[in-house]
Amino acid sequence: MHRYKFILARPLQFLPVIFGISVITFILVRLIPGDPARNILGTRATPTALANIRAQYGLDQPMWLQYFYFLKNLANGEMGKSILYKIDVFPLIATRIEPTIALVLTSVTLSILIAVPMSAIAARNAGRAPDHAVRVISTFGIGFPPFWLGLMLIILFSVELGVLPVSGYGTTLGDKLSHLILPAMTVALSLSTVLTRSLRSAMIESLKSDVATAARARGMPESIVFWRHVLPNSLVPTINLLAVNIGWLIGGTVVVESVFALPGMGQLLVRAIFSRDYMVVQGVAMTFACATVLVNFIADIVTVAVDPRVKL
Amino acid sequence: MSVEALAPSAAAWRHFLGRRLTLVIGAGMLLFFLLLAIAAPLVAPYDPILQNADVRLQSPSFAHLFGTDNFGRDILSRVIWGARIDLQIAVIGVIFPFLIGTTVGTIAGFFGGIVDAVFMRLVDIILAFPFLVLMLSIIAILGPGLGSFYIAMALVGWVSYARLIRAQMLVLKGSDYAVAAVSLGFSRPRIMFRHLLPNAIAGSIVFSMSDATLVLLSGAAVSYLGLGVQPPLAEWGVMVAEGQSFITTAWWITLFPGLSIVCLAFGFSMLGDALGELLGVHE
Amino acid sequence: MSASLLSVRDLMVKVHLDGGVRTLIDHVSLDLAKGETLGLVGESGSGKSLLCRSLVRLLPSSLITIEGGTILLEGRDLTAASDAEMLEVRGGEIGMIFQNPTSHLDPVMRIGDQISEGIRYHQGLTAKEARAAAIEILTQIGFPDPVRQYDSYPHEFSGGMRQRAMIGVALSCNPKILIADEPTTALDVTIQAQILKLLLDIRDKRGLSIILITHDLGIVAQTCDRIAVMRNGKLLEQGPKRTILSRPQDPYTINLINSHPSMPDEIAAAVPETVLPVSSVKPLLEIDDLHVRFKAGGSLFKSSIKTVSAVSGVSLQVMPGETIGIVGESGSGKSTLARAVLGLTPISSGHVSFEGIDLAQQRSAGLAKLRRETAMVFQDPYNALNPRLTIGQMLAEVLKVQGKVPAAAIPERIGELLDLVGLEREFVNRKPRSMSGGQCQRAGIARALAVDPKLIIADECVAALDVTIQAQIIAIFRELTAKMNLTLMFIAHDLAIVRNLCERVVVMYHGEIVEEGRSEEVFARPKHPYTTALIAAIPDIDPDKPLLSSASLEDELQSMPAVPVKRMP
Amino acid sequence: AGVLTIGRREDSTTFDPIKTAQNIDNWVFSNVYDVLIRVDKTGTKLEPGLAESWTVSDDGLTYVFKIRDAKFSDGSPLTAEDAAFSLLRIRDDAGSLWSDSYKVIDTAVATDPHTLTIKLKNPSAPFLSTLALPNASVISKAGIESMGADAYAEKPIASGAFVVDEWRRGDRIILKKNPNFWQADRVKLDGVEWISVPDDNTRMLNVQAGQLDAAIFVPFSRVEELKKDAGLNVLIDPSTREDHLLINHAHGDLGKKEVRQALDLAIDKKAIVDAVTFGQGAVANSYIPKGALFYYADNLKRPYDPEKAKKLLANAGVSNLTLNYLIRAGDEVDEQTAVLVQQQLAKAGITANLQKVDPSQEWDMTVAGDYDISVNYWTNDILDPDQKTTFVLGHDSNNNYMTNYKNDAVKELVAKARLELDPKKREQMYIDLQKTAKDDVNWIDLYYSPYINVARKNIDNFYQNPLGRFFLEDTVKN
Ligand SMILES: Nc1ncnc2c1ncn2[C@@H]1O[C@H](COP(=O)(O)OP(=O)(O)OP(=O)(O)O)[C@@H](O)[C@H]1O
Ligand SMILES: Nc1ncnc2c1ncn2[C@@H]1O[C@H](COP(=O)(O)OP(=O)(O)OP(=O)(O)O)[C@@H](O)[C@H]1O
Ligand SMILES: [Mg+2]
Ligand SMILES: [Mg+2]
Repeated sequence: MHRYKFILARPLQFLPVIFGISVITFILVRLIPGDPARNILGTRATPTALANIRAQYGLDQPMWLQYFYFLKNLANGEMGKSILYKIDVFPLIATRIEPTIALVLTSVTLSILIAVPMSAIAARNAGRAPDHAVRVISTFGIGFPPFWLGLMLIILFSVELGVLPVSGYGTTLGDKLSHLILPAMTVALSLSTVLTRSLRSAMIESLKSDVATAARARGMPESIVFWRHVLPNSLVPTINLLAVNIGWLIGGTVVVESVFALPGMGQLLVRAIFSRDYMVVQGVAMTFACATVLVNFIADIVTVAVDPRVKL
Repeated sequence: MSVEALAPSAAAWRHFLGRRLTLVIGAGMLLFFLLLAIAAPLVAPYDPILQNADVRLQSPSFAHLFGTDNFGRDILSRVIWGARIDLQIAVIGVIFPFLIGTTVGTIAGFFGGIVDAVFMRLVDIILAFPFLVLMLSIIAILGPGLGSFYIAMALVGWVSYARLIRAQMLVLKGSDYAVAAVSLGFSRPRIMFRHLLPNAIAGSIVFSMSDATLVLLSGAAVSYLGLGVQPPLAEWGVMVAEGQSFITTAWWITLFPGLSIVCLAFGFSMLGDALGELLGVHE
Repeated sequence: MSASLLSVRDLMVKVHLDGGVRTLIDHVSLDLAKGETLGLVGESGSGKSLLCRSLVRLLPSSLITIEGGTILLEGRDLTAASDAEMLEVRGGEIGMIFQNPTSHLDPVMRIGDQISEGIRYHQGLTAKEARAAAIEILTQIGFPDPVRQYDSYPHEFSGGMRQRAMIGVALSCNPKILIADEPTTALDVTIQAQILKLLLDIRDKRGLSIILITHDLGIVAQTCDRIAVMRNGKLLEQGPKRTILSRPQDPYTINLINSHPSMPDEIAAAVPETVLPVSSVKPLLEIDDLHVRFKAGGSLFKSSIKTVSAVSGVSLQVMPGETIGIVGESGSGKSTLARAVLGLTPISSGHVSFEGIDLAQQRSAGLAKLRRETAMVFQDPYNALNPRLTIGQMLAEVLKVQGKVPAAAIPERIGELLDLVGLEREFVNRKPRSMSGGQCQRAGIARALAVDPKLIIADECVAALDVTIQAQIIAIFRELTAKMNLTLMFIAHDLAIVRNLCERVVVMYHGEIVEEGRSEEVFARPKHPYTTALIAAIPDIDPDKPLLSSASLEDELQSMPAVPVKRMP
Repeated sequence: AGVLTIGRREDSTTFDPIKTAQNIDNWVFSNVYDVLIRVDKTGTKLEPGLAESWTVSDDGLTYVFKIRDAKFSDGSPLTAEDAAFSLLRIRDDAGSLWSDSYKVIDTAVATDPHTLTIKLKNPSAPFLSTLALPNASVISKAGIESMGADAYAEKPIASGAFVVDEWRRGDRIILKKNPNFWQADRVKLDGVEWISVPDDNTRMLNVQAGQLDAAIFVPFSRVEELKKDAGLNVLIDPSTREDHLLINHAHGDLGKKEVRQALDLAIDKKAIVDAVTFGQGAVANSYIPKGALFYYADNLKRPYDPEKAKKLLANAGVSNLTLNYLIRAGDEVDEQTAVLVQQQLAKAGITANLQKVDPSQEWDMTVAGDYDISVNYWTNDILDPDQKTTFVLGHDSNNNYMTNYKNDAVKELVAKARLELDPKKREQMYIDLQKTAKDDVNWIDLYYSPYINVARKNIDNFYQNPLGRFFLEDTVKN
């Protein structure tokens, strides 16, 4: 099983990435003009109140010292205290992480469920009407801004048809799923088109490949050629594309989260950025980064599992 | 092999259409928007920022083909003027990442070793870095507006190109003609940029077409968060975002700019497909 | 032939392109009897593969269609058969072995499954029965450990084993006719001999009919009953092997036979020893105990980083004006040696000096000199040329960078170079994609000559070409060395070519030089058993000299690993 | 009976009343905590809360409160001790955002369990009003000491109409009826859920689809449409919100009174009310909001007159006035106003360059005086005008609300008005202040706007007083 040996080695490569991200976020958020203390005090800010807050969160310390404390906290498994919410960042993130993960997972599943049949139809009819239809639909899926699409879905499915909840997140599993369908669909409508395009061209390529010819030459009917040879051989490039997109998705769910009022990390992040809640921005960025790294790691494992030739 | 000078058969004709049609549609669409952008002052029926309290929120009519918004501004005129900004967003938002990514990818792929390792870790970091944090931070640091948006796109967008080009370079630098170029005593920059890069770049060119769409959508997302272009400029993403308040009462405010984004995206993706076929690239 | 199993009449295949219609197969008629082996020869692009693909209606593109003629398989016309019927014919009646097993085997499916897939589909067996049957086939085609190898993936096999697996896949459906499309082109001679022998064995055991496509007349001479010669989509002539070989009718066939490298070549024998290695002359190139090692695999957690010794302890002296051949099987380190000599691959230890300058000690000076005075011709003509540059641009660039010719004279010089390699002047504006392999190879040689070098290293520069073109290229080299006092290192794994061209031969095996000497001597009295095996494995065009005749050779092959090429970590 | 679900933009940040200054928190506090003194429904009068009654000494320095029999949600009695503790905590705690407002308290002691005695350092007319601030809510001393401030801030022990049952951060706060509330029989609802739905459209659609009972922050643009929905009631309650255009007096010509007056004349407030608030607002003529204590209805209204504005500018010797107009990004109303004002100013020959920046930074830039003009708004926390007046005209720490407005006579009057205990005299002082401010154009009053909420037809008595307090104890879900 030494093809999977990279599983052991890879985490070491993550460290510099995570470290780099911690430095960049730390510096970046502090470069943003705007003062967290003034922000939470609002119009009633007085100099003493400002000084009070700054002292409480160590914002009056020099930058390097703040970073040092940040690392020290991190080593203790803490990420500091939110200025806005006045609680520790870790538990705060913990309360917000589930909806985001659930959204990403549902969206990805939905995208795959849409992309595979769509691309199969397109590839097997390459150059003919169904192929063109898939292409046009794809462009529509990717061309409309998600917040607009989301609203249209709400109006259609929740207000007009009344079959799905408008927004929010439930408590029971079934409830959660029904709340996730529309947001996931919004994401999937654009994500699946990216996947479809990639899968389609891989499949077309693969349908013309020697592997497919060889299978036909031994009398395999087109369906076997497709599902047993063409599809598996088309997956590898798409897996990587999917991984990159999931990474992108993890960091970019905010629009969908806010349209559908999902209490996830994206919303937390945006509010934290707008109120200069440094610790929370750092915490969320690090969490997103770790998740992205993890997704890529999983994609690598899947790639190795799908394609026996790949060595990492 | 006798070449029979025949009128193209049905099969060949179909093939021609299948292949060139995408090119014609794609290039045609982009050309249309380009002309629209250039001729905006001539073709737009009204001043795009002129407010007119008398005609607020009017549905499409002959006077205002696409209706008016809550200030009584003509949507059609705003869509036409918007083409200027959105084309600019798509082009500039892609060109800088393209140039940076291509250069980095070429260097990393060609030199390999420590240079490559450093650049690729950087790529990893940026890929793992939540795009939104970067985007919002940069916009917050530099102030909302197109400049900040372009800078943010350039800082993030280059990684896709760098990865594409690097992968190609890794393959190409081992190719016989690269070794041949070394053996002929060509300098490194010459080998990199004259011999390898032109062969490596096709995939990136094709990708840049779909990237243009992504850039447009990122712009729209930024507008949704209220950090889009400075008012009262007309930009499609901002128009859709602003028109949201009227989505159930005045659908035309969002629909037309929205459709414009879709059409532009469609043009880019068609052109991308066509280029892909012409250049022999598969995504 | 009496009972014709397959009978093709007036087959027409055309391609519809933007510009018009081209005929690819032009009124071809053929017959194949039961148990017969038909050799289909012809130059590249003559339509051999297309003809065979038409038989099973697997044309490479929807633009290529069968436009006339009949294909009768046991009386049934395949051109009129339904798609469903064709599914039965493919694999079940006619099996295909493809030239390039690497691309035709599914890389993500186990070898055994690829074989049993056909069995299950055509014979309706259960998964378990099919597995047993597949293992049986694996045994038949000479896999030493079929039960284990059933679960291997193609990339875990050597080229030879992959080709065997490909044969296994074709056999899985138990066909009556086997079409083998250049099944050995990618393999080196020793392996080629094994595969051909396997095919013949299977034919005898199963009573198969075989259509063997090749451009090597030697192979045909050794294996076939009848020969058909194709050119430009037309069947030039066909008939029993001996008739064709001894009394060819068509001028093309005559040319083909005459240019076969196994034919003793008068000119080669007549080559006068132009430069006598007099002791006073200093060697142009001196290689002393050269080692090149590559890292193979190895990771953070693997303590032992394995290395592959591609070249181990090679010492060689090359005199000015000499033509030296380097032979050896695939993977024996020939290319690596060439690249190391030219400073294109780092040297692990040892010395290379060119005209007295040691590359290790005076690296920059040495490299600068090498770049100006040596040139290399690459194995793969297409990949060695930048696809984006025209031949003219390419040559102009070399001339400009080298700076030996004044800028004004460059166009003139380009013309001369093209003349020299026998390309017409209009090729200045052509790009590699629009040129044939032979033309590309000539362009590659022209590029090497543009450097105006003292030493040219030609790395297997004819391996990918068909014999007629091979002969032309060798003629060019012969002319050039004679005219320009060039020193030539000619790398090949094909001894026959080297025998024709070179004065001196160096035989490499596993990175070492196992034998070295004057050509006639080495060929007449090979000392090392490996050299003997190499020579014996050349398929002779004389059908009476049977393939792999000597029993001792069989032993020799057995004692060697099937394919020593890839030493996987 | 039933649980009322209310959609709002954002989730709360904390339940520790002294650690927040955001409406989003305060509006929930009002129904979870109780205060000593409440503001009535009209937002103009104080009424007893936990303090049943109170007396003020003649020198205005000593206040004695009689604390009523009330209990905390855990059943423990609420005493004067708790009240004293709460006031001292907001004054002294390091985490308190409000300490400055309560520095006037010298001592606060529980003379007995039902008597709270407060001594002030100096007389203060607005003092009683500040006790109505939700941030000065009475918290359980025993509770916070045993739980610790952090846990308390998560799920407080309080004495309001409802108790925090569950807080799903980012999503909703679930409140249930507090049986120990001293007015428990007044409460009809079983519970309340404050649900965060950031997107305006989604929030409205939720109510329209019947998935929420009510929603607050209805955009102006949606009012007409929602009114047409037979299932909904659009609730327009007066507020103390006043939108104004800040002018940076320290920047060049803006220091000249004529120039500021010209600006005021050049801005058509009615047009803004029409286009931006869709007629929901009312043109403002004073910094004190209409309906609030001491509002001077007859204050000068400068009519829209771009020509006169031009003349004024010419008289002041100012030509080609170019202004940097700072806008808060993401605030739709702000952006719309800017677009409109820009066009209006242009008519008077004034160029406004719009500069949109992120809200937090906008705030910083305004404080730093890094702007020429910028729209801002204020909502009163307490009913007394002193707080706002001090910030805006009293030469307080923020340079008169970032305008750098300087008028020493005004400054003195503000200080005097704070100490004046006679309501009649006080009113006259504030009228004078309003007149002077208008004449000086400390800023430009734009419009007053109401709170706009929406509720389904089966919801009764869902309203806000002008200070933002929801009276959920009276709300009924049928
Ligand atoms: N997909 C295609 N489209 C157009 N022309 C094609 C296509 N495939 C093959 N041809 C043409 O058909 C002719 C016959 O090709 P074929 O592959 O049969 O040659 P071959 O004799 O097998 O050559 P080789 O020895 O190189 O394999 C060639 O001229 C080739 O250019
Ligand atoms: N870059 C490399 N990294 C690792 N191993 C290599 C590399 N290049 C060559 N090798 C190994 O070195 C050995 C010699 O290779 P080389 O290419 O010199 O053989 P060759 O004699 O030219 O073979 P062929 O006839 O197939 O061209 C082979 O085992 C090969 O796998
Ligand atoms: Mg062929
Ligand atoms: Mg080689």
